[in-house]
Amino acid sequence: MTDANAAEMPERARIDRDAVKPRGQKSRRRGRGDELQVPEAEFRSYYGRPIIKAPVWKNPDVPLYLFLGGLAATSSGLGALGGATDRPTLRRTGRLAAAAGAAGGTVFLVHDLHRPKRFLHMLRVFKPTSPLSVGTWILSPFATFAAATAASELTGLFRRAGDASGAVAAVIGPALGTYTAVLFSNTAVPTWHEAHRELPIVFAGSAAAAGGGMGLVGASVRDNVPAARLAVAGAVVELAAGEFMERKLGLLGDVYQKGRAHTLMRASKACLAAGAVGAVLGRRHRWSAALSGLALMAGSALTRFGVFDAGIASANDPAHIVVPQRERIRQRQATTGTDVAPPDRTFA
Amino acid sequence: MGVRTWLGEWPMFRQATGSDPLGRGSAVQSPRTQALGSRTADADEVVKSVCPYCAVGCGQNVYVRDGRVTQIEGDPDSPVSRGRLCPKGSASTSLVTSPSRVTTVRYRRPYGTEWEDLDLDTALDMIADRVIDARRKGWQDTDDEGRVLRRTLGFSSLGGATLDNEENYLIKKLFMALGAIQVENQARI
Amino acid sequence: MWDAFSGAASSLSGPLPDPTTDAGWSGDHPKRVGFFTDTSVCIGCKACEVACKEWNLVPDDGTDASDLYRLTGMSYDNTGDLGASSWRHVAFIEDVRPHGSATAAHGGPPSGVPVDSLATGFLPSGLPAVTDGAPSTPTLRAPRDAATAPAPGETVDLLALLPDTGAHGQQTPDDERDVRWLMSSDVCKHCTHAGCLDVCPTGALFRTEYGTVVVQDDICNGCGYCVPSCPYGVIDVREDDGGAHKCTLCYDRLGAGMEPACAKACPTNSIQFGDLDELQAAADARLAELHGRGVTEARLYGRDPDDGVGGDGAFFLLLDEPEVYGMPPEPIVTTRDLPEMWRNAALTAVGLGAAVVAAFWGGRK
Amino acid sequence: MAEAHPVGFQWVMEAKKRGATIIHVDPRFTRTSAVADLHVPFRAGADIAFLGGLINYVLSEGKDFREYVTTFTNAADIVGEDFVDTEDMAGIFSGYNAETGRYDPISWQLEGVDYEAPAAGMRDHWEPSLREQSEERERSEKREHHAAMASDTGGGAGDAANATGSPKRDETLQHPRCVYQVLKRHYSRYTPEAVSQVCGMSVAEFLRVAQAITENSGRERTTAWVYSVGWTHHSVGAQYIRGAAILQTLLGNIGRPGGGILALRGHASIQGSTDIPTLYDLLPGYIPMPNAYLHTDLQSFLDADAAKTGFWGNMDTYMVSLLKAWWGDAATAENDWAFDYMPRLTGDHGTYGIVRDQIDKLTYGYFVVGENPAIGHANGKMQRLGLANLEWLVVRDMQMIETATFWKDGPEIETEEMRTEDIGTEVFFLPCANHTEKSGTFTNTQRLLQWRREAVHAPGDARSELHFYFHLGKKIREKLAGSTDERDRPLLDLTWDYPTFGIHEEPVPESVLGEINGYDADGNPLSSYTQLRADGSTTAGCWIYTGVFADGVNQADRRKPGSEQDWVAAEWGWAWPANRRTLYNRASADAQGRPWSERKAYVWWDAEQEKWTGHDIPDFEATKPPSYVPEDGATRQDALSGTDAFIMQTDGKAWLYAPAGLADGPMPTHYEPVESPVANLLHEQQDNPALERIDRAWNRINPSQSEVYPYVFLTYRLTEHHTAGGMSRFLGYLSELQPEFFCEVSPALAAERNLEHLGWATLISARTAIEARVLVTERMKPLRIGDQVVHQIGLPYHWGSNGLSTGDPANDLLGVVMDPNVHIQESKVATCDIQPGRRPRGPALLEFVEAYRRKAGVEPGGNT
Repeated sequence: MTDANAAEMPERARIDRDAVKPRGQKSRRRGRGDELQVPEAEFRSYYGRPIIKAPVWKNPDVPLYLFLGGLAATSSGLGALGGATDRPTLRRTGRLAAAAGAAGGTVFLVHDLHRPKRFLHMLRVFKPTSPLSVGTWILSPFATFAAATAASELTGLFRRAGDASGAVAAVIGPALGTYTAVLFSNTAVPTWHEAHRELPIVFAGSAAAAGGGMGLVGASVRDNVPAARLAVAGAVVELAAGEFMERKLGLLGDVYQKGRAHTLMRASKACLAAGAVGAVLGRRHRWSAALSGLALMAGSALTRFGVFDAGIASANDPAHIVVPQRERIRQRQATTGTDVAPPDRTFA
Repeated sequence: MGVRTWLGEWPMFRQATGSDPLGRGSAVQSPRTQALGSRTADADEVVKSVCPYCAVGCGQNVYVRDGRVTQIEGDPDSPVSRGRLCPKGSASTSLVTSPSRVTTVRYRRPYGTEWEDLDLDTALDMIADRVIDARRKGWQDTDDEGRVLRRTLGFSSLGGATLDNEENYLIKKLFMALGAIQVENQARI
Repeated sequence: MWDAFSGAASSLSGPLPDPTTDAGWSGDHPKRVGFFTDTSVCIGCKACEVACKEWNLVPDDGTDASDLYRLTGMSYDNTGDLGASSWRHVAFIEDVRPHGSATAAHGGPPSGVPVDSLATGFLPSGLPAVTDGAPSTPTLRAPRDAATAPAPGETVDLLALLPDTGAHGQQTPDDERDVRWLMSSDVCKHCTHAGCLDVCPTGALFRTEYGTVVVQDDICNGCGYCVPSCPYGVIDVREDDGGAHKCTLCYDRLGAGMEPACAKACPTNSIQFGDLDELQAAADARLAELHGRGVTEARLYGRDPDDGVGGDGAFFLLLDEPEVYGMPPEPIVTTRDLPEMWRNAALTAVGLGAAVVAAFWGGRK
Repeated sequence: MAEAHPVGFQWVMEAKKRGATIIHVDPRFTRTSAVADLHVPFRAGADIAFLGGLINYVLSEGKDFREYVTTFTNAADIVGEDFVDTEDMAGIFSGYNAETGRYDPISWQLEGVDYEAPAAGMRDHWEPSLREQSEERERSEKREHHAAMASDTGGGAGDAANATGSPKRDETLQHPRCVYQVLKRHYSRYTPEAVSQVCGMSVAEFLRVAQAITENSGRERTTAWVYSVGWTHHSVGAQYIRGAAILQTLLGNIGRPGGGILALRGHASIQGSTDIPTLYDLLPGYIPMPNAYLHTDLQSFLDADAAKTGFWGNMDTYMVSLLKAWWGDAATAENDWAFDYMPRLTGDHGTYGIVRDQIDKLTYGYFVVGENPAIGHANGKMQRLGLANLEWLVVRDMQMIETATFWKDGPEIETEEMRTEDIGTEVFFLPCANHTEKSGTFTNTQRLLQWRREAVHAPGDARSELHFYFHLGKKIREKLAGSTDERDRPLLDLTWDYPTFGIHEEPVPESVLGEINGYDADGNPLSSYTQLRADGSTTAGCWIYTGVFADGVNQADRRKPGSEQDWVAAEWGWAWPANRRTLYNRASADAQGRPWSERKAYVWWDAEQEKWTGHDIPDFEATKPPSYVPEDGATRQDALSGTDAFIMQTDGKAWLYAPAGLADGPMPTHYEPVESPVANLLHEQQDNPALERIDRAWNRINPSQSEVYPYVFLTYRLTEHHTAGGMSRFLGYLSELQPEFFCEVSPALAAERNLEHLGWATLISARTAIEARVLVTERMKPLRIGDQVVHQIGLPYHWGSNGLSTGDPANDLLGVVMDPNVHIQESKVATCDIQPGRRPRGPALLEFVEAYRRKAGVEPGGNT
């Protein structure tokens, strides 16, 4: 017997549907049209309820933080190198975007806290086991240097110092762009955790697309080549890595095939593809470049929202926990030749 | 607070200098946590009691601080219960400190639509008058055949299974003296 | 600090004999304590839930007021799961099996009485032989007219539904199935490798000198990272105060030499508290005893120090698969893969930096 | 037991751990079933068929503990020739009067026994003057009084009190009319197949139980039976217990460790409120209330109700000591120890009779103390109608319970049967102190008195009952002071001068317990009821509690930790009588006083010291040797031999056959519940021919085997709540655990009635209709009864309109029919219909219920 076998246990199957209180949904009971993601494989569960707790991270705070962090990460590099290669509009755009992204990201990060007044408690410790702690120690100096650089850029004061701090921010930037992948994968959320090899690449691509996209929006046609290159490369990487991730996830990838995550990811892919094509074809025109940049940024942001939503859905699906773990047990037993399957499983 | 003290209490400093580099335990313990103690440790008194719910008669320890019950839990000494309590017994603290508990006299006059306040002594006096009146109205000296009854059917009482033996005793004694035979409790329900 | 991180792989996963010392407590710290919850003697009374709330002043559960006093329909479980305001959760599983598959723990025959002899072996003298207790097939009365049958839902006009004669009795008893009612009091596992603790960016979550994992409410800033990092779905953030909350194994009571409130209240000693090594020995003995009695479905969960979380400080004797109780069958602490994640992220960061640089390759076009 | 007494259940789990077999026989699969070795589902109300089947199994297989049976029971007694069994009378015993609906038990008597005065339950026959009374009402009242004597709430004095002479015996148990053979014949039709048909369990399940209990009874092993109101809430309830008593006596499981028939009582001191009875028919210590017809003076009272032999032979000392405790110096030998101060009974004044009188405005005032009848009692409408027709009502509670607010928000307000403005009842709600705010004793379910100490002061106007009744009494006495009216003498002469303490002048509870314990002439606390005298030199407010203040020490406050004592734990609290933990424990030793086995040694005769000794305090005269044979004409306990272990009985024997004391037959017989979906398959007589009814418009009864009310329902408690909810529905931590009223139905019934899990269902009886959430569960099983399928519906009864967790009261669905012995209602089984959806609101509900009644052919209902 399995709980998924509705024919055998009609009333329990009904409980499965009704009793779940998935996070992120207002209504207490799921409607008929919003069935649990019960996979093909049979599995048992406790009334179909989630086994792990879905993140309590706020939406849109956290996806936006991820997006802004990515944006800032690559923008800082574009700003620094734009300055070094005499691309003033790219420099300016990059520096301001890095600072704004870092500042905005920090605001969202603090707002996401359920006790925001205690943000500074983050600075009590440095814990390498905690991506959020590490991230805090990445974001804090980055934001500081990026802000200083932007201040210099805006005021025109302390240019040399501004350049130096911009360079430091640019060096830190990539870490800011990829650590967020660890933030997600270092959880028990199956769809996130099992993507821990691909997710940094997806997020790096997304960061590149966002930063590059921003560059396309802000920089002049004269200055926007690196931005376009970065954006297109980012979009391609993001699309490819994302596709690879979804496939490799197998059963766990089903959250990208349905529901809101599916919609978001489809929109993201469309934006990225359109933006990339636009950037290649329309870079030379200010408006088309800007539009392409916006599309790329939107694509990047939508990826973050999509991945976020996929994680929520994955956490709420007990099959995501039970089926892979059962499979792991089965495989281990197959290899070790031991059968410790409890005798009651056969007829239970 | 001196800088050294401040620094010494900064967990990150303790991480770096102490035995807990990953900041998992001793380094990150807060002063408040360090000072944490049991709520019952500072009780003025631990009073021996018995659970008021079912008839198993589980032993309870009632912890009192400043004249208030701060915790009730099982009495491990009790050979009946060995310190254990069921969910109801475990909710005893809530029972005795319930915010919805009524602690003043409420009065509803005949045909009234709302509760009114009433002084306890006045209430007792009014009830005494009503008892005397109902006793008189329901009095029977003899039955039709002249057999002695010396009783009243004017009023009755229900309850006792949740009360103390001493309380039941006073109820029964008083009602018998009043000639009121209609005394009943949950034991017949 | 990095050395400890990268060098001591055992402090992220795998067996770890003394997580307390690993967390920086000096060698003379108390022995690691925990819970052994023997669900084979659990009667589902929920004293643990109430005793826990009374002691820890945990509020009534429920995410909003309308939720508080509603049935869930999950047997007698109206708590649902562990959470910020439910640090103990008693699961109720109504399990139905084909008749005859029962074992001793499942309402089977009293020990020493073979089922076969009960069914056919004994007959009081002078009685005709009986081989089956089932009486003759019930007489079915006229079935109810389907057209007049009420539809499910909140019908108010019940006058129209006055029963026709013989409206009942059409359903036959189902003698072919046995019922088993499993109950289990779930709690925070106080993992050897605690995901919640390791991901906490503030140090609010920490390992105590007793080897338990506790949230310091004065530190927690409600970042919520611990919530999805728990492979068991234990810890959660409470909406009203924004803090993360879970079982403390009554940290405040331990210091005073008291056992945790739930274990103390538990009427049948299903929840046992003590030094972890002693509990493990007791659990092994109990398992052997049950297996000896033919309760072959008994198994320990969270007992094995080689498991994905390095063994639990609170472990269980279960009578079915863990997932039936709402627990993951084989959880692995997420931080086991953290070194690889950091490597991947670092490499990707380098790649990202390189990509930014490469974007400027070739100068102006 | 795991459901309603979880902490007590730890001892069952301990026993299981040591290898005991746990069997749970219950219509529902409960938390107890979940950990039992065997759950036997069966039909509510079929218990006597089941118990009778076990008795038949024991007797037909010769599995009884023969030496125990011949030593300690009346198995060898010869039943008189006049007795006709149900076997030969279509399910009715001899002596039944169809016109009056009651039994004349004279034909049930044993051969060779002369009766010089009537025993309880037989007075109708023996009182010529009473027999001449022909008015129906009076006869009925008398019968009710006699029946009350046999109450399981009472059951002490008066049970066949006055048999003299020895019955003829056949120690070989072969005489066709000896009790053993009579019993065997009576139960011969209770075959495993019959049990299976009536109860709905399989033959295999039944035999499994039969085998388990017989294999686990005897010298080396014992079996215990545990019951609660699942056995008492029936129209044949007293006979259920009798059935278990017969079985346990046959198996030698009474008076022995690990044996017994254990009543699990449901309230902290419900045992105490029976011992010191707030019950109309008893005086403290199970002394019957004086009856106007029988008791003109103390002597006639003792003649009628005190036994000549056995310990009830000392009832004169108990009674005089009680009268001295109450009226002190005003009770003198000259005035018959103030016996005439006592009011007299003439009939049933049980709670349902009282409520009937309230509705008829025959009684005016009502104190409701720590009870919530509007929710907790059967037929809630009847209860609330009673409340609404009072002049005044005093409710003492901690929370605003439904009984106090019926005039405002009761169900009858919603249906517009009553209007608040029309209800004349004056209501006083007085807050009361809780268990931590007063000192006193509870008596638990094992007769153990435990003293609680006051921890804090009660808040606001909250006071203890001790305070309230003491000061109410004082006030009334003040108001009547100087009265010359004879009727006020008992009140003014009453000993009512307890010392007080504190600003609220709280009576000192120890002083009350001291009075209950009793004093000698010098004012020293007595140590044993054997010290009581009938000459006025001693006092005792409740003779069975004498000894609780032995040596001037509050024995109930003893708290020597269990870990520092043996398993009997005799130094924790104090158990009545005389701190004995197991009653009739003389039976734990054989005729010679040797333990039946080493394993089961409990109390035994120490030949060297020439006294009884053991783990417990022997429930026997300490120095009476096993060889003691009474002289002819001996009285009181001296008339009992050294093997007469059942010392409260006139013959010292455990009764397999009860020649007196019960209003509905000498042996338990299976009758269907009044509301049953099936015909009685064992006897022609459908239901208890002697049961009691209240035939009123507000108490309509569903016809038996009605197609309109086709389903059985039963009411019960959940672990998470307490009775009518006053102590649980108002607490968040408990309410959230069982937040809504629900009904439990099987998947088959759900399919039959289109009930949806978690949806609403409406349940309908001839009384009313209520709504509940539906829990569809495999734990409820349809049963085959004969050729029918019977569906059972489970209804926890905790809910009402007040508190945090609310719902319709399940008890509103019940009608009231009563057991004739104890006037307890049949609330553990009744019939109803169930339909999906919510019930009609307002006056439509009344129409709806009336339409059902019409369809079922029930007389119209109403409020009068």
